[in-house]
Amino acid sequence: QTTTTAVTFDESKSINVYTRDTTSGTRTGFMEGIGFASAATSDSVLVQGFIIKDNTGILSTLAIDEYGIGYVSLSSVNDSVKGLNFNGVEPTEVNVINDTYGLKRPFMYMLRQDGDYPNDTVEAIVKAFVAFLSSSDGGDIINNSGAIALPSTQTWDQIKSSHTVCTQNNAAITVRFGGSDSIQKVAQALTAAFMPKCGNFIAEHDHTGSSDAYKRTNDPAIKDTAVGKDVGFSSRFFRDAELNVNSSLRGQLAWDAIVAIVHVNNPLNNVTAADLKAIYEGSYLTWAALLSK
Amino acid sequence: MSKNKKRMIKDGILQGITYLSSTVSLITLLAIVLFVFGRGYKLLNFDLIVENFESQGYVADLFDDFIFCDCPATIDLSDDFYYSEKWGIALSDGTDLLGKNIIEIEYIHPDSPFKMVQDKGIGEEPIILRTDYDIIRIAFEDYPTALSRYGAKNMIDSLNANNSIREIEFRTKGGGVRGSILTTIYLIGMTLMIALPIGVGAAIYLNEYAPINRITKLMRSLIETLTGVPSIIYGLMGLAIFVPLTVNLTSATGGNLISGALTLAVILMPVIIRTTEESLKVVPDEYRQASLAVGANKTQTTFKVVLPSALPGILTATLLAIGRIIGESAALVFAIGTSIKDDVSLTGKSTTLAVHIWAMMTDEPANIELSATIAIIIIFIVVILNIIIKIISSRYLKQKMGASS
Amino acid sequence: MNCSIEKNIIVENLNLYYGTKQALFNIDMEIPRNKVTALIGPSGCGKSTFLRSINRMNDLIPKCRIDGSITYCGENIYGQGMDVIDLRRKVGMVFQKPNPFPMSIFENVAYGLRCQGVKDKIELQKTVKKALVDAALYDEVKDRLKENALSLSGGQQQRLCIARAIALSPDVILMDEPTSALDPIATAKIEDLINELKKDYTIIIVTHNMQQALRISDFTAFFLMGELMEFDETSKIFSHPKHQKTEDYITGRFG
Amino acid sequence: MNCSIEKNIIVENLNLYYGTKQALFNIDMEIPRNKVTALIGPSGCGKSTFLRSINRMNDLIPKCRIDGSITYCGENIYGQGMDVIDLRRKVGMVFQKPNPFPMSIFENVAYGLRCQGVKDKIELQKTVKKALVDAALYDEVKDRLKENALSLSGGQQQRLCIARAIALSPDVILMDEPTSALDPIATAKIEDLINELKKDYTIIIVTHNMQQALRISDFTAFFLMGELMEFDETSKIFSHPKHQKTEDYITGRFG
Amino acid sequence: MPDTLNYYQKNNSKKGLIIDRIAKNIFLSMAILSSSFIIIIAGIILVRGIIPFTTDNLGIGRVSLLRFLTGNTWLIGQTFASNLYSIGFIIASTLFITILSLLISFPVGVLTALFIAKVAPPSLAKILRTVVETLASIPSIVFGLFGAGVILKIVYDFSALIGYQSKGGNSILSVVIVLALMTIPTITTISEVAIRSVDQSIERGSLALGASKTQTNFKVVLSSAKSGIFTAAILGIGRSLGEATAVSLVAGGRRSGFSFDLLDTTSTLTTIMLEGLKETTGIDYDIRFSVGLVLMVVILLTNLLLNAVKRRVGVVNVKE
Amino acid sequence: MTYRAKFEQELEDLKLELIKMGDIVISNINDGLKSFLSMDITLAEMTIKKDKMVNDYEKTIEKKCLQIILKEQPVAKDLRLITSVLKMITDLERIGDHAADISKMTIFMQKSLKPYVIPHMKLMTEASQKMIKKALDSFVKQDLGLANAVINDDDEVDAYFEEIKGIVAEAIRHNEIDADYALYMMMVAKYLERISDHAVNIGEWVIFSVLGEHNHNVIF
Amino acid sequence: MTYRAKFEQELEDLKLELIKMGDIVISNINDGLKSFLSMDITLAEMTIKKDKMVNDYEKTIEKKCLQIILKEQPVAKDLRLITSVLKMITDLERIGDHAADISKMTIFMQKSLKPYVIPHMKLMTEASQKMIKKALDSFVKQDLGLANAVINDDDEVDAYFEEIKGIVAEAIRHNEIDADYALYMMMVAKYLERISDHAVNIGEWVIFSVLGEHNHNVIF
Repeated sequence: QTTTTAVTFDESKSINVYTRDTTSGTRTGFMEGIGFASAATSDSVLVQGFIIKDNTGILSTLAIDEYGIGYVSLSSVNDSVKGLNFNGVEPTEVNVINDTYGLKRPFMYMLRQDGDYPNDTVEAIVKAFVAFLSSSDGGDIINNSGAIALPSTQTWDQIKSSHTVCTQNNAAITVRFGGSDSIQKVAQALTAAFMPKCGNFIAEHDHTGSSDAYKRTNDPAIKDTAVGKDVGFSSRFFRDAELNVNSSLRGQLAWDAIVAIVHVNNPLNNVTAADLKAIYEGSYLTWAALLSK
Repeated sequence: MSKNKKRMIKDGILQGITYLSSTVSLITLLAIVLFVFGRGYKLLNFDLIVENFESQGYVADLFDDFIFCDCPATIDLSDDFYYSEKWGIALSDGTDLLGKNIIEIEYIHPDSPFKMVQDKGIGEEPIILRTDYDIIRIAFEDYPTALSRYGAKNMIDSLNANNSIREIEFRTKGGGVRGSILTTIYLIGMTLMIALPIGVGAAIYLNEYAPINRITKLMRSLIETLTGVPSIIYGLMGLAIFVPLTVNLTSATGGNLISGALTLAVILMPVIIRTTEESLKVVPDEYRQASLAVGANKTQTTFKVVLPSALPGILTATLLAIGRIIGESAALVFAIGTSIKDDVSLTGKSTTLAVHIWAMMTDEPANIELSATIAIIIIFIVVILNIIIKIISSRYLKQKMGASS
Repeated sequence: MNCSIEKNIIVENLNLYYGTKQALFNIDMEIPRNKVTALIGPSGCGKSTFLRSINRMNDLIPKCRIDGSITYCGENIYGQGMDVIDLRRKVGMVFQKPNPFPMSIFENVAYGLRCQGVKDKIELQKTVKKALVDAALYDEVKDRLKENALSLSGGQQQRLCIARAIALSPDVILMDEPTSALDPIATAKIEDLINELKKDYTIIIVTHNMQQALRISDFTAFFLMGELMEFDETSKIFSHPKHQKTEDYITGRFG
Repeated sequence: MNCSIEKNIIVENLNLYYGTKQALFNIDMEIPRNKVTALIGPSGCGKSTFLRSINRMNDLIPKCRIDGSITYCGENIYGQGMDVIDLRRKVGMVFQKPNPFPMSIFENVAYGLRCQGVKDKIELQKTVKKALVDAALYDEVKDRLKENALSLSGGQQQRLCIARAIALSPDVILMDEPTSALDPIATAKIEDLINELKKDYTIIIVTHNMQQALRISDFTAFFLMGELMEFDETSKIFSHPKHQKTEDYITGRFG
Repeated sequence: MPDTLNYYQKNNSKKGLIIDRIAKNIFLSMAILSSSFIIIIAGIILVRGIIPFTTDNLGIGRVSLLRFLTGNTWLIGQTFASNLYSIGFIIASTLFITILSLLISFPVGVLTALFIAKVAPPSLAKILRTVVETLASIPSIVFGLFGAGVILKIVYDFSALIGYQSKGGNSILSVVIVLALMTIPTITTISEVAIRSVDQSIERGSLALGASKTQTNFKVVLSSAKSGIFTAAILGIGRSLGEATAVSLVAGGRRSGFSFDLLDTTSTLTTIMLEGLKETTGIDYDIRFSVGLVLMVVILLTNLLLNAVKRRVGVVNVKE
Repeated sequence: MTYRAKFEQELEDLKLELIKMGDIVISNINDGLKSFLSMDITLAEMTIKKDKMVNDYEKTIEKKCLQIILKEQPVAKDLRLITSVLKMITDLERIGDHAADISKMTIFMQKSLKPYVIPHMKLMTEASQKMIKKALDSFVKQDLGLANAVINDDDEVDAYFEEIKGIVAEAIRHNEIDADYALYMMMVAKYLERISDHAVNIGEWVIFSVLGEHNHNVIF
Repeated sequence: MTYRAKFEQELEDLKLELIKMGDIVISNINDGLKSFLSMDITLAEMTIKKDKMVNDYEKTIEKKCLQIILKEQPVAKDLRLITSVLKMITDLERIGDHAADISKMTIFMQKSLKPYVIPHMKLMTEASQKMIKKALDSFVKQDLGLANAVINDDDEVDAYFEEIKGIVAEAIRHNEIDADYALYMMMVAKYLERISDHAVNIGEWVIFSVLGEHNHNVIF
């Protein structure tokens, strides 16, 4: 297959640049990762004629468009497209964990202020959940969901004794999770795994975007409304405006690698951050410009 | 005669064009159905409809006094299955209804230590591990956890490499659309309860009572304009009016079934009004005059003569409305939300089938297969509805012709 | 509304307007009791409009306004205290196109009674039967009272409509070209029926067919352009019309 | 289809079925040229069905099947080589309800010609004018040929429909109760028109109205239950009918 | 018996009139309720939609209405940090797309309707009618799925064939095709009703004049049904203008520049609204209401225009 | 089943009135001749008065016929029937006139004149009366044979007339009779002959009402 | 504007035929009397033959009237007109018969008889003819005054008859006249008197056709 594709690929074609829209955490992670942070929230710095698609759209279009380039999170990459090495490093979990693969974004969580929960049990469960996140059992679940867990040493079994709330029946307790929808899958898997471990509490997921991680847990205007959350997730580092929360109430639970992808026919295998920036800002307009380099 | 021939050719061409045009619809439907089936047939099974979306997760441990099985399987196992004689369990790779890779339990030997495991949750009850569960992970002491994403072979290998396990996490199959179906049904019922009386009432007013003046004309055009409003804007309206309204009046905390039903009711209003009005218009004026002329009052006339005659039309309106409810997504995303729920309550969030698709499509990564599968279900329901409409109207026609003799 | 025998329908200086358009001009007329009065005239002459003003079916037409009075049983039917529904019960109506309701034959006749609140089954059955007998329809339908009325032939349907009106024991029956949709045989039956009915009812009939007016009516009113040109005994109208216009109309010449 | 003057419409042993139901039985008839032939009979007697079989309008009814032959200009119109469209051009038709197309008066009359492929403007205008003149409508509409035909009165619409048929210079004009929807004055005009037209056309007219048949027709055919009971000169039919059934029907008695 | 009747009559008719009045008022209130929703919707959209133009948007500054309506870049600057919003080019492309899709769907839809109502043998018509009705009730999201999965590929391959490098098929053409496919059933269903309700007598009149079936269909039936057909077109346009999800999957999210290149990416008013709607506050959220407002105005104006045309076309059609 | 019940009734009534009219006419002929032969002026005056009734009947029947034509638009045999009635009553009325004429002659005649009895006169009268009866009978029964018989019977009456004429001429020649009386006698005979002619007319109208033929000419 | 053009035409035709019939009848009376007075058998025979034409006219007009009644359902004055025509032709035909009767008398009379000239006969004939003309004229013009004049003119004719009767009786008494001839003469006079009676009838039918009254009885 590769031989035939090499023949059909026409380097003189211009590069079709696919991107997510400015509300996407993936876009922020990607743009920041390639050193083009201004493009995270602005379309106007991007190359002319870029194409905005959602995650699915980028994947499905790049299965069609031989001359396109886009990016998705590592967990979404499948055989229909070709994932590119970044700065020479292959996008694999191992490489993410050992920090050699540089194009990644963090999965963050944020909690409410202590004592600002609907009740103490909820607070206790939330605390236990955070502890679970850093356990190897939590890590297993994160990895199983396609993200890359941070290294951990302890199992839940080892720390559960300090969370007595989990020994009681919590079936009547609802804990509200929200924030980034990129993390929803992971978060759901985590709560699903944690529920039987902690008295079968009920996890209610309502993920609306990274910026809601802060807003719905700590923004005084919103946190106590119906959309208030007990745990908020963010698929990017918290911004300055969001950092007025005590550091003990926020943290990272995982990494999510972002992979630049091209059509399977594309001879390109490796890109650098500079390449990608050049493509996205419009310095390279054709594949020849990139490949001939 | 050549004039005739010329005309025949012209006629033939024109007629050909109509044939051609109608094939467009046919091809489109075929293509869509093929596409949807092609993508979704794999997941199409009865489980999908009856299963919960949320799976019930379990964490368990082996009983302390377990004994290795060390036994060959008592039945023939498929080549795709991985069997551990040591543990007496066979696993295989599969995908769940959401299209994710999972490890399915295919066979447990009666003597297997996995036959019965000990719940690690609050109770320490024994749980019988059944073949319709799938395993998320098996953790060991000082050995990499076997995760479902690494596949069944890896898990069997890990098991074989260990003599004990720390915990096993498994779950019931999830991903079913039972909850969404339920929501859809609830929503249909509630929406119709709200929209039908109001819509039919408004149609009755406009057709039977309204004076011919500018106000009536205005009302009509206002309702007419409602038809042209994109559903996304209805959604915004639902979010801005009905959600706060229901949150204030009920125990709801956000988008909920009631606000969804209210929003849909508004969307359906023009459809119901127009269809009803059309069927009212068809009711011959003679009936009204005849009724009034025998001294019936207007209300009696409306309810005893006009409405029964317009019933098939109203029924058609209802079924059209049901079709629209089933198909609506954009508005409901805002009015009910996109959380897929198994326990449907009037004041809670949940999704209809169409929103379920939407939710699946906006997942990362999108689950096109399941979306397609649900689309199949929707198309199926829609076809059934259309058939019912046909049957009703033809039945009614027969009745009207007085075929009873 | 108790109606003494001597009183008739008295129309005095009736003017009727549709919006700004005047449709009837200064109609004065006394309609005799238990006679057949035919209203004739060219299309659009106002004869149907006039007929409908007698049981206030014109009320249904928006912007229809009336001047003058129609006195029925001593009461002005356009007066304040007039109960329209009551009036319509006493002044029945049969329309051009047979318009049975899409229900059973029995229910069609019982409809008016039910609307009056009659619930007693035996009473209903008795009244329905009598009405059907009086409308000369009973023998033809007695075995299929439960069948849909729409399965009847046109002529039967029209007689059913007459039965429906009769069932309320009205005083006056208005007929708006009741046979124009029927074939000659069905028409003959209806005409025979009208001849029977006039013993008990005051009948006012609009007809396009002058021979029909001749055959069945005792009095004839000729309308032209909203005016009552002439009103007299039928035989007089058709032998010695007073107005040239009447003569031109009845002899088939015009204008 | 070139039609020599001597030949008529000859109906031989015609049987017509709707599905399994036979609607016409063994009709034999020779319809004379340039005369008005009226078809009368009670509702459902088959007269309209017969009329429609002459220009094959019955073709439009599914499951309608025909036995026997109708020979027009020496050709069996149900034969193999018959061009139905040509036939309908030569055998025009006017319907019960005036049915002008929702276009201008001019276009209504020009329609058939345009369908024939006539494009020459002057020719169109000439033919349209002539047709309107012949249909005694030209004077009434000449100033508003561009107006919608639906703005005409019922009688005018019907004459327009006749003009529409005439424009194709047909040979035969079939009329299916052409005046049953019209008032007496409009009816009289149409009847006068028919009297004029019969000089140039063979006219076959279905009518409910026996007096109309008497007034305008030269020959009358009486149909009963799908059979042709009697066919003779109109004056004979109405003075000395041969069959008791005919007599009963024309004298208003029946059965 | 007459006595009982009189009794009922006295009581019931008076009661009946009161019931009449009550019933009328109930129905009236329902009609008022139904007709008031559009005002409510318009009100909300208006109130929210004018915020970006009337407030300083938390310090970012007011959005210029003129620039908003005429400019050709959606957003210059950063999300949540700029007031330089413009949708002029989007309005243009939206209208362009709508017209193009109507150019396809209208003839195809009407001819299909004609085929079903008049041309096809009854059994085939029945099947096709079911097909069309089914198509009409397929959720737009499924059309979106289909568009993304099939039409994009077709358009991409097609443009490759003609030597044009399309952007993965994301293009005006794809949008037009998807919209056309979606509106065909709408137009067909309504047109078919209109065509079927054409008085048979008119049709027979034409046939009796020696017009062929086809001539009758095209010259008389269609022109008699034109009012209904026009309604179909209006509804079709409405559906085109209002469709969001399906379009967004094939549009390509163009952010700047008027472009009427069929194979270039595009945006419509609805797709721009759909993006980023998860945000709940701030100018970037409110501006979408402004877009919604524009969309409603566009729909309203189109309707007014088309209705005016319909009235004119509906009266007479004269060719001489 | 029969429809147009009212119409049928009207036709029956018409026939009945015609018979009644005929009866009066016949009795008037009788009385007229009796008054002449017996020179009974009182009877003559009564007969003349009774002729008014005949005239009234004529008007009534005429009126009814016209009303039926007006209202019921009769065709075929119904129209023939009414037309023939319309014609027959003219004949009947004329017969009545003749009966009155005979009576008038009784009055005009001077009492002084000597009667000259001819038995044929009585026979002739009887024959005429029979003809009228037969004619009306044939109408009610619509019996062609009877109607034709009436027409043939005319010869008998004509023969009587010739005989009487001969007898009277002879009598004049022999001066056996007053010239005046002879003239009167002749005129009475002529009246009777006329009466039989009218009876023939009635018979002919009966034939018309059945066949539509009048004097062998098809007129309807 | 006038509709029912055909009907109008038919009515006009009908009137025309009636006039034609009347013309023939009048000329027949003339010829009849002439033949009688001059004993011109050839003329008499011709006149009798011409009476056939009158009969034919009667049938034709009768037929037409019935056709019009059948086809056009006339009402009001139209119906009166046709009815009166239907009646008038009977009178005209009868007049024609009398003209023929007079001619027949010429033939029956033996040539041997000696004519007895009475100038009144001629005058009477002229008066009768005038009456007929006037009557028909009044019909065409629908002129009541003229019609009434006809009725009054009858007295003149009657007076002639009485005079003739007196003269003839006197002549018989004085044996100035053959008895046979006298009888014939009287009969001719009677015929003429009858003719004028029929003319009166026609006048009366004209009055009917205008007023619907016949002999002061409203019959339509």
